[in-house]
Amino acid sequence: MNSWITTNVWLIPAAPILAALLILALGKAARRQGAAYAVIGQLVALTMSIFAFVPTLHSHGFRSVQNFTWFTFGEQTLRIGFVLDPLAAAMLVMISLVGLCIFIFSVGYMAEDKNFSRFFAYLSFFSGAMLGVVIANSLVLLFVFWELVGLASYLLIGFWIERPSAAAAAKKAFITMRIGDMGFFLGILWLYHRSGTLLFYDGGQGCLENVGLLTLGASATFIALLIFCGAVGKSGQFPLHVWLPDAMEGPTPVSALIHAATMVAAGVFLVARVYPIFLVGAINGVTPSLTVVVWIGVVTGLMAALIAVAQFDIKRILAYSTVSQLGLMMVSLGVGGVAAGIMHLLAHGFFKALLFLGAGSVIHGCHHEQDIRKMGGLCRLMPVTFSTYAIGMMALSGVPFFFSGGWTKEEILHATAQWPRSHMPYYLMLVGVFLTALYMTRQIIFVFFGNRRAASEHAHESPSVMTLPLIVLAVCAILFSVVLTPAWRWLENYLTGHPARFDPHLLIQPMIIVSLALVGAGASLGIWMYRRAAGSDPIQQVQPALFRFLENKMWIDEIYDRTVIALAAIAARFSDWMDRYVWDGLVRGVGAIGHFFARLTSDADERVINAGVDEGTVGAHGFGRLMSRRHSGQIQTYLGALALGMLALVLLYAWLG
Amino acid sequence: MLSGRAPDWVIQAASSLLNIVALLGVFLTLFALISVLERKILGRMQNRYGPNRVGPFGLFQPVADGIKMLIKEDIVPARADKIVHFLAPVLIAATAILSLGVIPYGRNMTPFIIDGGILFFFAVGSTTELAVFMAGWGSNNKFSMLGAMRAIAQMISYELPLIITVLPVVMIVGSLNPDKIVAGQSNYSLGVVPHWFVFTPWGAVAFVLFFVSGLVESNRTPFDVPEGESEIVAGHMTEYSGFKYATFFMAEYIGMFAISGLGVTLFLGGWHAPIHFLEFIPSYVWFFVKLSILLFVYIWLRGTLPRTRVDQIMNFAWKFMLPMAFTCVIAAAVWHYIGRGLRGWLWSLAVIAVVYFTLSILLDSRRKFAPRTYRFAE
Amino acid sequence: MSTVAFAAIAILTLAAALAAATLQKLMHAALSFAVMFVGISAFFFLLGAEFIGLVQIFVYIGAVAVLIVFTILLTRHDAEKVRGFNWSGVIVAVAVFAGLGWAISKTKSLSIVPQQIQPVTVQRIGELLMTNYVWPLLCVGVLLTVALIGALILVMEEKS
Amino acid sequence: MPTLSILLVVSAALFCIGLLAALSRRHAIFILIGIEMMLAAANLNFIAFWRFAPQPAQPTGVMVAIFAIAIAAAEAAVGLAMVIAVYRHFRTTNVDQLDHLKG
Repeated sequence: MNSWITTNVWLIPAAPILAALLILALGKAARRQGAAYAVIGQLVALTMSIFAFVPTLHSHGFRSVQNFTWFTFGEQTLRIGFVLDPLAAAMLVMISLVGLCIFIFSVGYMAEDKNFSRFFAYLSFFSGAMLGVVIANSLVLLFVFWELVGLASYLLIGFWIERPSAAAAAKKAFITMRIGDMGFFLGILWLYHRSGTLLFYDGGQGCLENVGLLTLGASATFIALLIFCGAVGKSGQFPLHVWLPDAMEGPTPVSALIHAATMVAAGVFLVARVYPIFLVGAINGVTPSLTVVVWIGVVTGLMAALIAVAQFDIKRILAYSTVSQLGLMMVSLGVGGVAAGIMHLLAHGFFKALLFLGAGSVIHGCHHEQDIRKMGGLCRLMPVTFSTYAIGMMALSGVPFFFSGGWTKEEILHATAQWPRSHMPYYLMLVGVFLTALYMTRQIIFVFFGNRRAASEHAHESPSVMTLPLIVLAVCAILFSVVLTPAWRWLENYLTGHPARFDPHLLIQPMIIVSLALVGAGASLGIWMYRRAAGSDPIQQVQPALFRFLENKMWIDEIYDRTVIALAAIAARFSDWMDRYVWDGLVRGVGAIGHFFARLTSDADERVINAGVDEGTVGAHGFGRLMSRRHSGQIQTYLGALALGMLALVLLYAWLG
Repeated sequence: MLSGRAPDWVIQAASSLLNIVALLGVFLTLFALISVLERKILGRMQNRYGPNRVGPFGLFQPVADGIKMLIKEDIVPARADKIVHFLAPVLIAATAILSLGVIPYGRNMTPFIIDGGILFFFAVGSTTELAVFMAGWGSNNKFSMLGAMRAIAQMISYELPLIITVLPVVMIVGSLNPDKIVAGQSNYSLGVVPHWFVFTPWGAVAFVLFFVSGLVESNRTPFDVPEGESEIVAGHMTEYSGFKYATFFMAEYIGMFAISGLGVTLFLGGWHAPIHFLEFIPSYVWFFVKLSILLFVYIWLRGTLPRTRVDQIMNFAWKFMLPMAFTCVIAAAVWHYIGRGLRGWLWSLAVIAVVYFTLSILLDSRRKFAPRTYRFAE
Repeated sequence: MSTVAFAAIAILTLAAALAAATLQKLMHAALSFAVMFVGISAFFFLLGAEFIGLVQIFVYIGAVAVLIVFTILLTRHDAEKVRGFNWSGVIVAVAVFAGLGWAISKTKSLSIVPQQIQPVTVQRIGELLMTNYVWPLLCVGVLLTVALIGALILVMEEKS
Repeated sequence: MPTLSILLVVSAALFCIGLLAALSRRHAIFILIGIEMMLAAANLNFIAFWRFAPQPAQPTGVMVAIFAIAIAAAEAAVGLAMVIAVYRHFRTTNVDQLDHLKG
């Protein structure tokens, strides 16, 4: 069974994609069946993922590669393949498990939607594409799935296509990601040009193995940065993060699937997957490309955390927190903590999906109200949602010891502190931790405590089909911390390929005090500041200018509007102007010349050779008739002409040869 | 003798002529015999005597019939296309006789040895359709034309299953050569069970399908719609009389012999004996015994079954025969790849059974073949 | 022998072809067309390509000729009415023939006699079809399916 | 056995007769008949070139002929279907009257 799945790992993404095709084939009416097929497809994927996960446990540094030739052109062969290693296996299990929870949640959340089955088809399609990204053993195959993920996210974000804002958000997401993908694609081409292969692992010949890496040389930096462009686009890093908050226009399960567990993680995953390219020519674990990754991550993390403090939309806060957390992961990857970054990615997948689904439950309960100022006092009305949400919030804030997010955040901070080049990222990250605790406390106080406000008057707890996934994810978010503790670095060792040992002395480390203090400070400040806030924000009253700056997302969208988009508009207007005046003028000029000659001829005709006019027109008319007869519309005439043409050709060849 | 001296082409021509003469002699005699036997057997089945006036047991009846046909007036309709009207019976008889040429009648007794003999058989056989059409069109008669159209429609429809049921045999033997196909069935298990293809599941089904398609191809009851006298007089033969009619009649019988002979070759082990120690009996005897049994079944069916309806015939061909024929191909492949043993036998039986039952459920014969309802006639 | 056979077949084929091209009655032309294919098959037999000859008879006489005849029948109201002959076509055809004939006679390397040859067996053709020519075979399969469906759709009754 | 050039002349003659049928006759079916003749002439050339090639030769000519026959059959089916469709639509098969492409 084990070896069977390791050699047929492609079956895992195939199951949801098959389900998607089946649902689309069944059509709109088959609502119940559609959902059932989607859930079954995901269940099959999860089962197979677990089966695939098992053999990677047995031997450390396990890697199973299945390569085959896609097509051959001339001397070149393009080979693609699938890989199963700890990184892929862990991602597979996380994606399919979180995906399954989200699927089940969606059954309840989308119950009244008229395009219910289409939604599940898209979800399945998305899930399959994402699973494909994880197991691809070739940049080109990864790129294909990557683009499929992009397409699926476009379809899902714009699922409520009748809303103009959703359509715009989908378009924005798609175009923004394309910008990053353009860089990614150039990176692929460059890599292929240098190394001649796009396979990651190929028995020592792959582009991530020694032979391949040696051929890269100095261009590795640029290739790495170009590939990183793709990751920036997909993971919502600065400066391409603008699509991610807007993408909240999609249904909440979509937000959970795309923005928590899977798609945005793809960027981080990509960097981790091609990490050897980033490491080419490293001195002390530092390369120019990794430095770029670190600073992009820091800027993104801090900026998003700041913006999150001033948002009122429950999902937007989570979206910015996602951006911020992804920045954190990027920093981790950049400073060399690959395992820590991936661990945080996995943990984040669980608790962020939990938070999004919790938010979905709240929105569902509040009759599709998303403004946290209108909620409040929900903790009595929605106890299950509240308790699971609180677990997610604490995991996200990084409360240590019991919650998975705490340990992984600790690991990342630890790795950042040891970065040889600068300590600045570490301090900035600490600020980020503080802000995270602050805005999560703010959100939870607004939503669940205080007086009931407009939207929460008639709130109700969600059905069990929605709360059950929440409970599962909450349990995961807590239990996951067991394999993350510094005392028993099981997951880290699993990912890096070392045997794990248990050492209880490492459980408490000095640095944990710092983050404990910061989280405590953030949370306390939050409670102190917002406890009396009734539908308005204290910062807004004290510092209206700063708040507006943050509320409007630092005016980045506006800056883009004024710069990039304005530039494009100017270019378009310029082209239009060129077309309208220059080219059109040219054409008109030529026309005028023609007109002039025509006038000349006409004058000459009328005045000079008036006598010859009759003769001339008769001749022209006759010639026209002759030509027109050639164009008789009759097939045989054409055929005859064809035969004569062939005859001419034959004679020509016979004469030449 | 002179054969050592004679030029090659003389020998070739002589042997070809000899072949042709032998073929014609044997099969024309058989035709005469069968035509009277059929009448006698049908008579038995219908509880009456058959022809018994001419000669001993009426055996000279065909001679009398022949003389009658020969001296009958040859009527050609005034508006008929004379040339086509004349050529049709010639062509139909010629093709029927030609297709006899590639069947191995016994050990080293194949008249024309052609590498693609089976293909030759069908290539020549397909010409029959054109001849039937010529007969129908050349007569310039509505009934002739309708009959010809019916005949061609059903012949084309059943040519597909006919040829596709031959495919598995060709696949298994790996040759289109009839001699090699017979050689492929020459072994015996334990000396008593011959390795004929009819004893494999796919072979049995293919044989039944082949036989039914053969019935249609030779326009025999229950598929004699093209010449159903209650509907369209005598189909494409309406305007033929005298010897031309006799030629059609003969061509039909010879076509029947040819298709039965091919069936014997493909599925019933050709000229091999059913039990190993009986091989001492001359091989052509076995061939003709098997052929006679098949011919008897033809006659038996004619005496038993009523005529089918046109739409039923067509539905049956496209909805049942064709899928089953394809199933035979797949079942033969399964049989081959599982190792031609008992396991392969059972697996290919399973394949056929699954398809058969699926088809029966899908077609839901009870509904399709329910008593006819009349919309206007009541 | 074979020169005689060749001449006989050539005369038969060309005569049948000419008849198919010029006979007034469409049905007669179609039947001459079938005869012409018998002649071409005979050529193939003579040249040692038995299989092609048989396939030619099978496809052209068994299928294409019947199809043509059916089409004539289905458009019969017109078949007798549409007559006439386009003499310019004759000029083109003769000119093409003259050009081709001149090119053939001018090429010296063509006046060769064939060597002894092993006739190409059905088995060899089958092996080639399943190995070297498997993609063309698949493509032809798809093409025939498409042609079948396309022809059916074309002749379906127009909804008015 | 005749030489290759005679065979080619025969096939050229066949081709030209096909051309004649396709060019001169008014009935649409004749065009199809002519095209089939031309294809058959081409097939004859394939086989002839294969037969006269230096031995031993790959049976490429035979294979091409097989595919040509298959494609010609498809062409005939579609072409005749078109004739019927055209007849239904315009009530004529006279190609002189089918000149909707007239410029």
